[in-house]
Amino acid sequence: MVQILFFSLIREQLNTDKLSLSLPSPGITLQAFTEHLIDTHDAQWREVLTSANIIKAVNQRVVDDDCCLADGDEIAFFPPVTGG
Amino acid sequence: MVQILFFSLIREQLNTDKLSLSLPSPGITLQAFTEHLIDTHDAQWREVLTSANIIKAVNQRVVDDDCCLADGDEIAFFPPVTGG
Amino acid sequence: MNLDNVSVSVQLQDFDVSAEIQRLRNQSAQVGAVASFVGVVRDINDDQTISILELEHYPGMTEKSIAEIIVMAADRWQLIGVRVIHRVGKLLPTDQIVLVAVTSMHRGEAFAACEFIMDYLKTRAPFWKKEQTATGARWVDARSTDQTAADRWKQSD
Amino acid sequence: MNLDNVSVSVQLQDFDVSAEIQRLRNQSAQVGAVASFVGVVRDINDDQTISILELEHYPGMTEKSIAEIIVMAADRWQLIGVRVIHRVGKLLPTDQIVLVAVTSMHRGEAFAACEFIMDYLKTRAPFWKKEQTATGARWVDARSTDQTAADRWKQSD
Repeated sequence: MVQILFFSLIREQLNTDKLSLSLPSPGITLQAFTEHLIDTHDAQWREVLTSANIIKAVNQRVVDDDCCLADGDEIAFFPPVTGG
Repeated sequence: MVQILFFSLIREQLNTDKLSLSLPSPGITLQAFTEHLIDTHDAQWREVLTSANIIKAVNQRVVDDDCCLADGDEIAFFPPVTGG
Repeated sequence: MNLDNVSVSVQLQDFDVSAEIQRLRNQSAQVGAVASFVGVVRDINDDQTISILELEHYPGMTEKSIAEIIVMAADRWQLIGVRVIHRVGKLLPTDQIVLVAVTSMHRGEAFAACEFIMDYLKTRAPFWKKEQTATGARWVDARSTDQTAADRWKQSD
Repeated sequence: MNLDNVSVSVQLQDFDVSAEIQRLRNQSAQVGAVASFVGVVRDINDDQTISILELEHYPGMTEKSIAEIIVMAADRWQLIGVRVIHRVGKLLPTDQIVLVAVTSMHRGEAFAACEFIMDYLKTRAPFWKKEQTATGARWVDARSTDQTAADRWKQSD
């Protein structure tokens, strides 16, 4: 199982704050996993999860799309940060 | 009359914190006035008042030696500042 | 820098800058300089009056990312202590949002590290601001000027 | 900058940074950034243990020179308020010496102006430090690094 978290505008647009899923295949890339999420949800998910400035983190570290996932990972999707 | 103030190390070396004097001549330069002070005091004053890094202020503003003095001026001698 | 002298909090409640600076000063009698920054909620942003500012964050990643930024700062400058507090939840105009306080022997290091930590926190720590205005709620857009400020610190090596 | 929002004090007693920042924040709900600096007495300076630090100043000229430095800063950056407090008299290690706090809408201005005011205060405001050490009293020497820090701000125009 992996845990998937959504924050801020992304959370509101998807009306989802977290999901728990089994990885469709071990070692799948973040890009392929994002496609899997899109394919298993409605059209809004494609629009939101492919937006140009979306940030993705794995285990609380910002990563690129070619990052490989493992069971137990925490995956997060969020817009550019605006704290401080 | 002008008032002359000495601060910090200069004050200690001259053992004087302030003096009131008549200007020897109106419009005298600060350089000539400093010479006047030296000439009317003991040898220690020459050493202290001609030291390379001494700072001079007239009416609470740092000035050059060619500054012309007027009656009522406040003249100060002090070493480089070390506050903050 | 002794890691015992680093502290990061993400909290709902307000903070007392004097008390935080006092604690930093007590860490070492070699502290000669305390540079600090407080971010404050403004009443008008992008021409709209703000009634409430709500701060969301990513628990765990926020603390971790700020700790990493502090380690980067300690690699670049000789620091004695660092304290970062970031508030979350609902805030009002004039409320304090964030504190970054840095101590060092001499002021140059403290100033540079304090600004560095703020610039990186702005672009890397996962916080998001939502403003309540007369015309509704809106998520604050990231500013390119914040990215520019952080990019200034990139070392050409 | 509204000159009502500028305040300079030279005083014997200690200061409360939180209270000073609170007052600056209350000047305008447009304050988004508060940059501040606190200088602190260190227990060891130039390899000697300091028991007491005594601060002498030139009454009248100190306030005037700091006010002029603040005007220069306000000419260069868009500021909302400035508060400077400098203590005089006898201080002990870990005591606060000086506070410079600057407010602005955005943080870049506040940081730059705060550091500028400190750098100029260090080289222009007539204060002198005398240290009591185990081997007697000594006047602190001016540091060339302070002049270098102030010179950084010279504009090439």
